[in-house]
Amino acid sequence: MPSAVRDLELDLDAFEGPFDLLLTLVLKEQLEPAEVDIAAIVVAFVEHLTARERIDLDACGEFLVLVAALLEIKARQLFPDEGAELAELEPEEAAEELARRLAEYRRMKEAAAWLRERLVEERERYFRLGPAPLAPRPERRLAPQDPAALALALAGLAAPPPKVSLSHMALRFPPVAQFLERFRAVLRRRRVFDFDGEVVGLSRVEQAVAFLALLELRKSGEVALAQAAPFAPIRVSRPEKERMQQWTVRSA
Amino acid sequence: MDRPLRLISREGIVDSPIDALARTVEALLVVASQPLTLEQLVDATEDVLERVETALSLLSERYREGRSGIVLERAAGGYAFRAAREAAEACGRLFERPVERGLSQAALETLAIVAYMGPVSRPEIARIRGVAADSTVASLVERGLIAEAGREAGPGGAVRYRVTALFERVFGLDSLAELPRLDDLGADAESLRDRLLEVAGARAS
Amino acid sequence: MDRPLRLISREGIVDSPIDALARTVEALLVVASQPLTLEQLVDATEDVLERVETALSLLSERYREGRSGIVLERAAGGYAFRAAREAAEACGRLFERPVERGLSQAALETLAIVAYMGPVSRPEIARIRGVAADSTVASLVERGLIAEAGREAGPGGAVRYRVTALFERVFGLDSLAELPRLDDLGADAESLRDRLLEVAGARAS
Repeated sequence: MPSAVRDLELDLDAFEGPFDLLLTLVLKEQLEPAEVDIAAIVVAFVEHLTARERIDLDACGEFLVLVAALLEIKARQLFPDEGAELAELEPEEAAEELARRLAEYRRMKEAAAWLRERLVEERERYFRLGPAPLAPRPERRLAPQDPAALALALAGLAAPPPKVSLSHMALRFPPVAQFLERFRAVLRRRRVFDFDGEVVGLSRVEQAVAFLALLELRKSGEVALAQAAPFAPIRVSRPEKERMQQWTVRSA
Repeated sequence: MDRPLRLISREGIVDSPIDALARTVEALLVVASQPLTLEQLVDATEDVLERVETALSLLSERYREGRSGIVLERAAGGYAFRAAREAAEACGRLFERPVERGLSQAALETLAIVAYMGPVSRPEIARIRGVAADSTVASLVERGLIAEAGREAGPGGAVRYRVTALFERVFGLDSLAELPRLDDLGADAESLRDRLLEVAGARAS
Repeated sequence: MDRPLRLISREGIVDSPIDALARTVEALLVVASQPLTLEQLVDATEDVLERVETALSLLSERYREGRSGIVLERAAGGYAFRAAREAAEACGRLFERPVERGLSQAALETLAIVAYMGPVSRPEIARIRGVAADSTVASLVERGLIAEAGREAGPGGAVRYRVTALFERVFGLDSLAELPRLDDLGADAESLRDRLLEVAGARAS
């Protein structure tokens, strides 16, 4: 069945091809999520929808799950641990905060580049690390100390750290590779299986990733897919002659 | 008269008091394990600041590139001896560079953050870099490039770090004030902010 | 002609190959933290033994008592620079550290852990503090405030540490029983340990 989401053709700066391939490449860490213009994907999808006679609710749902996943990955890469904090800000404040942090990181990257150059310039400078061979060994003396400082130090170590919200970490992505292996293993045992039967009980996100793995296997010609009717179970079998799709990836 | 001769005491040449002081400063510098500040030199020699400065300028004339294998340099806010650059190859055959060898990109970014923003905690470093900083920080501490500098205020505060004198020395800095200013990148934040607001506005309309 | 001048390269004075070699040897000696053997010097300079020996004799003429604050010494089968005897007093003042008024946060926390929970190993200290303990423990051992006290049970068990008599003296304690009580943190070392490890776990997550 052609899917309005999977086959959504994209033409972005960093990528050209169908949406599902983009997701696959991101999950396999072959494409930097930071490079992906998500707003452009949304625009492409909305245009795609309006070109059709009726609203495909299934496609909308699938798209939402997948694009949310993509956003999550991108956000997590850019601002780990910060989702909850930013969510409490007004949009303008959040934009300002985001911009400030991006600029800060970029500055630190430039500073790191300067330090690297400096190391190269300074590599001809050798100096002694540590004490001279025949130098006297100094003795360090300490003034009388208050034992209460020890108790205070331990009390500090026993104080619970401030709470960090982990709510934004709720979405966890199992690696695509995990499902690739799983489906290959099933196909070694059986010639045909139902996709739905294999992913029953998994979360929406896990199902989405499993589905990406399936598409990946079809692309590489390792499986053949068939569906008797819309909404019927997807049958996965060992491959016959399958049409290889022509996709291109443009580097950023 | 050639200046270095003034440092040499022997029969026939008058050993001026400043030469004796310069010899003492030489001695201090050759046994010190870190650059010595002017103040430390004044204290150890029990002499006056101006005379110690004169002695140092005599020594930097004698111990300079091209003239001597030992070079007097300003580093980390003090004075120290190092090998002349012409001897770098020979030094490379005998000495490792355990401090800076194999510094990763992650390590350099972390160093930059600690140098510019220190004292700074591991969670803050992680927030800026976007990845956990634990192993990178541990490796920089082990190399002696950064060191603990207390904890953040409040209960359960995280350990904070600063760069060390060794960092300044390895990167050839007399002080952190010699790090390049990054102010000019402030304009960047402006334009990014405008772009984000534009996107937010487009979405709302 | 005065010998030291032969080491000085500048306009008007010919820089003989042996002078260049002597400068390289100088450089190697000023970087070394151990005496260097003749063999090491030959290897590093990639020169021949006789010439390195000649360079060394030039250097021992230049760097000798009464003439220079830096003295070339044959020691423990190798060559090394040391301070001239005339600078002994100044060196003594440099290395005689002023009495330190306080301890760093890292040292204080580590001492507290060892005092209340000792004997305790480095990995355990690191777990509780949430940062590597190597350099802090090494420095406390060097200062005589903590000492080794056996190993953890089992093969390859980590070295454990306890506080020393010097520690008790510095903190004005007749025995560890006089340490301030920590009633609200745990009744005994065991429950204290559990509490600290629990908090450390929460901090790390």
